[in-house]
Amino acid sequence: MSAILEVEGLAVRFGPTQAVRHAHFTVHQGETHCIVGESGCGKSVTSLAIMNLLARNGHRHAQKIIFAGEDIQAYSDRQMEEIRGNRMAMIFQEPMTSLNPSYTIGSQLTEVLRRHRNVSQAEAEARAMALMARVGITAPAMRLRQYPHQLSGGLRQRVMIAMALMCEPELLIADEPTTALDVTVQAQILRLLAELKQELGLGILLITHDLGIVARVADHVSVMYAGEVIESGRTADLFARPAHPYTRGLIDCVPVPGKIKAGEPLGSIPGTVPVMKEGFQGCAFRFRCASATDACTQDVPRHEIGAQHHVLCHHPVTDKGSRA
Amino acid sequence: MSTTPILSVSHLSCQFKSQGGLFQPTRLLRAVDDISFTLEEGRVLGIVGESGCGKTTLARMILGLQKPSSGEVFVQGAPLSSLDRRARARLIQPVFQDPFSSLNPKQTIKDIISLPLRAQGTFEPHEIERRTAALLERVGLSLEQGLRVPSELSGGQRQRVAIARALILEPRIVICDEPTSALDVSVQAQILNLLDELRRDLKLTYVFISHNLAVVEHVASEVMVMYLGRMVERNQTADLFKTPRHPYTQALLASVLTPEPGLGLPDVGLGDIMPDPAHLPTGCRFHPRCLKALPQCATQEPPLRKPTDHAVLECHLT
Amino acid sequence: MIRQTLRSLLLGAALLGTAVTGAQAQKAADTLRIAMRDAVTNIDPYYNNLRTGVVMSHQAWDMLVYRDPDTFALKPLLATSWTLVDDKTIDFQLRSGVTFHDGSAFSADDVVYTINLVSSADSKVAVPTNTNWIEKAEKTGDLSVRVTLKKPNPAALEYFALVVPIYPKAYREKVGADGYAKAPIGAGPYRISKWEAGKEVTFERYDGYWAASPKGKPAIKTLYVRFVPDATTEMTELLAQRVDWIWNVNPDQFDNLSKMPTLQMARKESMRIGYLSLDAAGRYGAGNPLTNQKVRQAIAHAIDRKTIAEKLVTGGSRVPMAPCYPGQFGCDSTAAVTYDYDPAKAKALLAEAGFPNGFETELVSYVLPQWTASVQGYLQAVGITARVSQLQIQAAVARSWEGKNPLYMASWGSYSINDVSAIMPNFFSFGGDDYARDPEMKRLLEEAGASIDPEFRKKSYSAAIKRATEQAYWLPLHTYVTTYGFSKSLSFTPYPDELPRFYLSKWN
Amino acid sequence: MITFILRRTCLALVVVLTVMTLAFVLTRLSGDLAISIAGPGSTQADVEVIRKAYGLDRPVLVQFYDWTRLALTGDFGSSFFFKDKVATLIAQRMPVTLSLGFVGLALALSISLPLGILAALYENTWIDRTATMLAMIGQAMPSFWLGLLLMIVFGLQLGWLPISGTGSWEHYVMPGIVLAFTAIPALTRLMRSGMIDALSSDYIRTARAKGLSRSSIIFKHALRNAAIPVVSIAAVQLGFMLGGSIVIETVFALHGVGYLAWESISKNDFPVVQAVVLVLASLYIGLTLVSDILNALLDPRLRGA
Amino acid sequence: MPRLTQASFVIGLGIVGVVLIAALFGPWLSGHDAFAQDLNARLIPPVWMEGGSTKHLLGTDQLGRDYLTRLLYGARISLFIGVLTVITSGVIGTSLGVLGGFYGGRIDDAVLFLITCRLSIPVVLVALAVVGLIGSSLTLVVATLGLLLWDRFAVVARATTMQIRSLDYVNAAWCSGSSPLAIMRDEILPNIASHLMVVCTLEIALAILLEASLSFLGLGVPPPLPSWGLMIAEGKDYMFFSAWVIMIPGLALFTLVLGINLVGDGLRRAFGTQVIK
Repeated sequence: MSAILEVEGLAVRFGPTQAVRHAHFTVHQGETHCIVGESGCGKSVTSLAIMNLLARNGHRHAQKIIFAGEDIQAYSDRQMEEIRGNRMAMIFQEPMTSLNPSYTIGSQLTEVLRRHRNVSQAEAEARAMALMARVGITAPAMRLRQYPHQLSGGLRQRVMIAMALMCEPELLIADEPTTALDVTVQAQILRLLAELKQELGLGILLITHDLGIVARVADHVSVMYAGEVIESGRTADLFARPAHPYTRGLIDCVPVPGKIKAGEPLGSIPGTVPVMKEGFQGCAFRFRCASATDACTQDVPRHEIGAQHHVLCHHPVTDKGSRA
Repeated sequence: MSTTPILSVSHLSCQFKSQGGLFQPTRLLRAVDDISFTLEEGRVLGIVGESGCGKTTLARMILGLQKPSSGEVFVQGAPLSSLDRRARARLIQPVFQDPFSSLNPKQTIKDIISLPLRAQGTFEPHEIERRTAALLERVGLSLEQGLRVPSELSGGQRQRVAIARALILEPRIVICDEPTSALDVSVQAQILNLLDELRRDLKLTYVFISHNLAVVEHVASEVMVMYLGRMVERNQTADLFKTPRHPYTQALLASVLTPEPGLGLPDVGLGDIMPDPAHLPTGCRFHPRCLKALPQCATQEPPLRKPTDHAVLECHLT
Repeated sequence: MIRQTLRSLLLGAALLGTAVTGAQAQKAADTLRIAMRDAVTNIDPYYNNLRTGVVMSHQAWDMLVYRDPDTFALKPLLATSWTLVDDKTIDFQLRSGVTFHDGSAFSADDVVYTINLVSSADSKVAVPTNTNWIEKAEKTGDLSVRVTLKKPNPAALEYFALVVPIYPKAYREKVGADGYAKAPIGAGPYRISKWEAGKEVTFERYDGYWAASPKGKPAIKTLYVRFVPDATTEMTELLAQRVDWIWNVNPDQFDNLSKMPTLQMARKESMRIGYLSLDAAGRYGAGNPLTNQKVRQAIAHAIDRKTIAEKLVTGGSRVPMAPCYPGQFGCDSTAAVTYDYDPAKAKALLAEAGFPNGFETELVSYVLPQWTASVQGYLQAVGITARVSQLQIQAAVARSWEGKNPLYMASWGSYSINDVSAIMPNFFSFGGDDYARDPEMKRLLEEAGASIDPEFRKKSYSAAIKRATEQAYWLPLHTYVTTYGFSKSLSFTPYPDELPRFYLSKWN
Repeated sequence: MITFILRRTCLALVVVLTVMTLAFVLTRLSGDLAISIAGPGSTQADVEVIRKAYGLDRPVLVQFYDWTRLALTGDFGSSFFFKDKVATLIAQRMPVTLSLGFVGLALALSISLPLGILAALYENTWIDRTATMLAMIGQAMPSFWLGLLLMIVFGLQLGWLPISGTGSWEHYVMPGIVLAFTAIPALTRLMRSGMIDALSSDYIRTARAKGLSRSSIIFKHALRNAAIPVVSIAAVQLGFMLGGSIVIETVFALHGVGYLAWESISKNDFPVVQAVVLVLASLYIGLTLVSDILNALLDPRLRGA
Repeated sequence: MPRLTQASFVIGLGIVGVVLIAALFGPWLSGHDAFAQDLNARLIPPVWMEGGSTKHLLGTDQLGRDYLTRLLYGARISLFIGVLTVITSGVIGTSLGVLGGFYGGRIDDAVLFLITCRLSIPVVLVALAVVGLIGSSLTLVVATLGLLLWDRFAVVARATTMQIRSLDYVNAAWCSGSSPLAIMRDEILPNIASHLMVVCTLEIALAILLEASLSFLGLGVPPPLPSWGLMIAEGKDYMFFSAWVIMIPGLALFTLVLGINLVGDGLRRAFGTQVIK
């Protein structure tokens, strides 16, 4: 498996607010890499920063963003346009608003193919219908002529996925693709993504806040807190041996049917996520951390605690099976 | 259990006419259709179902925010419609989903919390002051925070304010409509724990609405599953999670993604037909998505059955 | 910034003569472009009550009688001669060889048709008083007509000369009243070639006009009259040389406009007088202060009419002493009790009348706002607070007739009829505008109006003038001066009767 | 769609009826109409004759009933002063007002749309501020004053344009500019905010993620959605412009409906005033109806309703 | 907030403040009576022009009245009309809008119907007709404009109330046992107030412009009251040779309206209000 996307030292700044700080991760071909974190931790900004789709007041800086072997940081707007939707596609959280209400599904699907490939409208439509059938949309010929408002949320997300796949991209970035959907639909969409990954050898970068999703679909996980990747590892590793206090706390917070008896309190993390300003030093989690010491105000060391498993902490938990 | 249930809902229905201009054709939307249940004091009833299943409308009817098209809500045996708004406020209070929209941005936290007391019109100012301060502390907020406005508080803190407001009149029942779904996981746990503590301390009864089955499993003593306005199954929490009888309940449970690596993704197989409350299917409302549907499911409404003492089921399948 | 803008605007105004391009006077096209403010909405002369309408009618229609604009002497026009058979009967001998604009010949039938039509009670004409004193007209020959009056009217021939144009019977009966209003014809020096209600009228010289007419054959081929409602817009048009002739120019601009190299200005005092009527009869409220003679006299002393005439109206405006135009028959200024400007005396009179601190009242007006404001200012100076209601003419007149105008500033033009009967009876014969309601005044005026003996009439009018001024019922303020602005290339003579005669104008 | 149009039309009719009542009541606010019809120089006997002739001696309700009944068939009675059918008068003058309205709207759109789009594309830059400032200046400019200034500059100093009247298309330029000024601020602002909303929407983010070119994103995806409210407001603005052209028509001596109304008001010619109020109101109602239908046609979300 | 927006807001506030002070104290300080005429001192140009005098800084009008004093007095009238009109229309529009938005259903249908009717009425025309038929007076102008200009208040109040009505803090107030009146007063009004403030500024500006238009046509404020519109109307005959008579009141009107609009725009940006048409 080769790396399709390699990000190192990514920082994104909105005015004085530091949304992402020296983030790093690698997505391999045919692998789902999950970025997980609570709201405001910078996970969505990271995905937009890779696509260079940040709002005008957002500033991106990175040591490297290597896509398919090339550093795309220095790419011009024109070069990025060539890649986007073509070799690197994205789907978003809100399928309701992510489709243009004024154009038919068909026109929005074919548009992207005709932009990047020299094909006729008929060819584009044929491809669109084939893909729609593949993502589980019945009667694609009819759907092609419908407008987004005539479709349910689940169908719209399927359309978004089909649209993202029109040009057979190498990397698919999915930003909370199922958050707005019902649980029963969520499972279907996730299954679809997993199947497509297998079939097409896609690299998927999946952004989510839901540890349940992470556990079920990810090959590799990066946990973000306050703009930083504080822990990263193979999924099974990370869930079995969470090293960062935050990762542990997060896992403890999630109620699991049959695991915690009614009446017992859930594990929780006190306090709230801080907003990062420029010049912040030390561990951002120290204000909420039970094991924080004076050392935590210093630059945080990176510990490799296993194959492809590392953590950013002064006091990583390394004892095996310490989960509560 | 021969005592009167604290909350009892009888044949409650709610239909909306889609509104527009003066001459818009009225389309009937059955949000809640003939729902009955009773709830004993101190229990927590979890209501689950997908968006559009009518669970929020049901909550609004119990709170008196929505007038039922038919049926009645009884609180301690008295019909809700016979209570004036102050009496109702003393019995039932809400905690809403979005802590950003449930607090008036122009009022201080203390004013927000004391609103139910002030609305009663019978409390002295110092009494109001005293009880507000006490409750602030109880939900884990400082007196200084009581002088702030909602925008200066975090989501979790706001939800604590909402809980304080709900409890200041010492009501018997609290309706929690997705109280943690707008919060981050780490904060969600704080709020769930607080709610649970308060329930024990104050002998409260909760109706707890959520789409998150794991949360419901954790807090509820019994669970009701709704689909397109109907109650399709109801049971004690443990029983329901152990032996889900309705295909829809089964699908719901199967869809829950617990943070357990290696289990993979479930195949729920419900198809791409979405429930639409404006166009109800004939027969069993779930049949277009049901993998086990029988021929009669498309034509006949399923019967209401009681497989056990506590279980209620509405399905043709046995 | 402001200064620069102002300067550039002024500079622009000063350079008008040279800056304007492509809008030279239409001398070459032989078209006189006229702008007027008061739009005629129905050009049929009997169905509008505006001065503009009278002006139009004299270009396109002929009357039976012609009044010399300089001497006011009555001369034959469509009638070659007339005989006063008795107090109530006039015989007209009509001219032969006259044709209407459609070429049809003028005859007694047209006169009889016209007079009987407009004098009948259900005619709905715009100004019934102009014709309702006529009983009937009878044809006494192909070219002779006898007109019978309801009551003697000493000024009858003046009316026939000014406000009784003759319809072509055959044509008007053929097209009907509405059709006639849309495409009217008469027997005057110009024919109306195009006309749009309230917007514009085009006159073409009528080549079949009879040669010996005192109106003469027009020198200018085409008159193009456009109605421009706004005085400023109208003046802009003149300055930009997009029109050649306007009138009733704001007198304050007279001197400035006179200096423009492309323009010439003229003004002429007219028979119209501005007045202030006072509610002596108590129509507005029985006990109101104006019912007190001393109050009315105080007001007469309070207003500096001479300064108003000289500084505001300008151009030779005078202050009439009697309640009529000084040149009118029977208007004897020597009979009038006079009031000079004397605010001290006015205050004394007010104190005598029991109003040492003045009082509040209302001043209704439709004349130029600055004139109203000046009268208001003078009244304020002696302690009388007058609330101004500056209304449109129609609304003010309506209020006047309802008896709701305690003080009322208005004007009266006597329809250019050179006789006191055209003015005083309107204000002292218990009509809508009569705020004196004095039976003695009514008696004197009726007596004078019913006679055709000049001496008797003069005596009665003098008595009426004496009584009216003594009582200070009605305060004449100033005579009007009509101002005219027109292109340097035009030769135009204004006359005192407010009737511009374009058929007498020519290019220089 | 048909029920939608029917429903809107019914509502429009009820509104028209209400406005009719209002228009009738309005003109009864003044004093005795018969006196004002008679005009200066007539006697009280004349007034009585006129009162009878015009049916003003009948009970007000009967007059209202008759007026409404006839007005619904397009017969507004006769003008007291023009001695002509009111309907004819309005029909004669409507083309002038409509031409003025269309010229004004065309000018307003051709200025405000590019201005609004530019302002949105360069949000919070000097371009945006300049556009906003221009709109603000337009909003603060009293139309009659602007009219006078234009008249001095273009009519008098430069002599480029005719000053008053309706002879040629050139006559509509100055009044059109003044009228356009009344609509430019609102339209610019709407275009700007619509464009900003559209540009910051999720579907534009999708379009960018698809790698579409900048021009395609702006003109195909954003403008289409931002233009919907502008198009519908433009029709409504035309209604406002027609109703607001009185001042401009008076200043520039345009013999349109607005000027007709102004003349009639000053002469208490109430059948005309009533009819003009009613016609302008109906036009406005009609235009909003058109705008709603346009809106529904342009926006697929409403089309299905 | 962007910096220049703040600057323009401050400029607007400054303009309005200056006009306000001028309107309140100016007529006393100018040393002349706004109504005292002097027919011998007519149309004196402003002090900086040839023939101007320091006695009359902005010259005199066609009746020899001090132009500066009349201009300052005119500011008083403009502001008086603007504010009073907006109070009247604000009360009407806000009440209707809040009632309609809050109760919905039939009541809202009625309010919507009233708004539709009101919008279809041509304002200038009807205001002119009313003033023309009844007779001009300051009170009538205020009353007429007040009764005509409530639509935007109603539309904005209705739309914002509808948004807020469905918010959970209103639901919570219901559940707390608050009365409908208390909810409208304590929960809804304070939260739509910022939107209404923006409408206020827009409507004050509009009312001032409309009054000027009516007065310009002679059917607004009756003379001798010096409304700026009336001053332009009275002065326009003189504009070719004494341009200041229309430039001065015109600029004053323009500046005041611009100032109010700048304030409104600043408020709107600060509050993030979308004014619904």
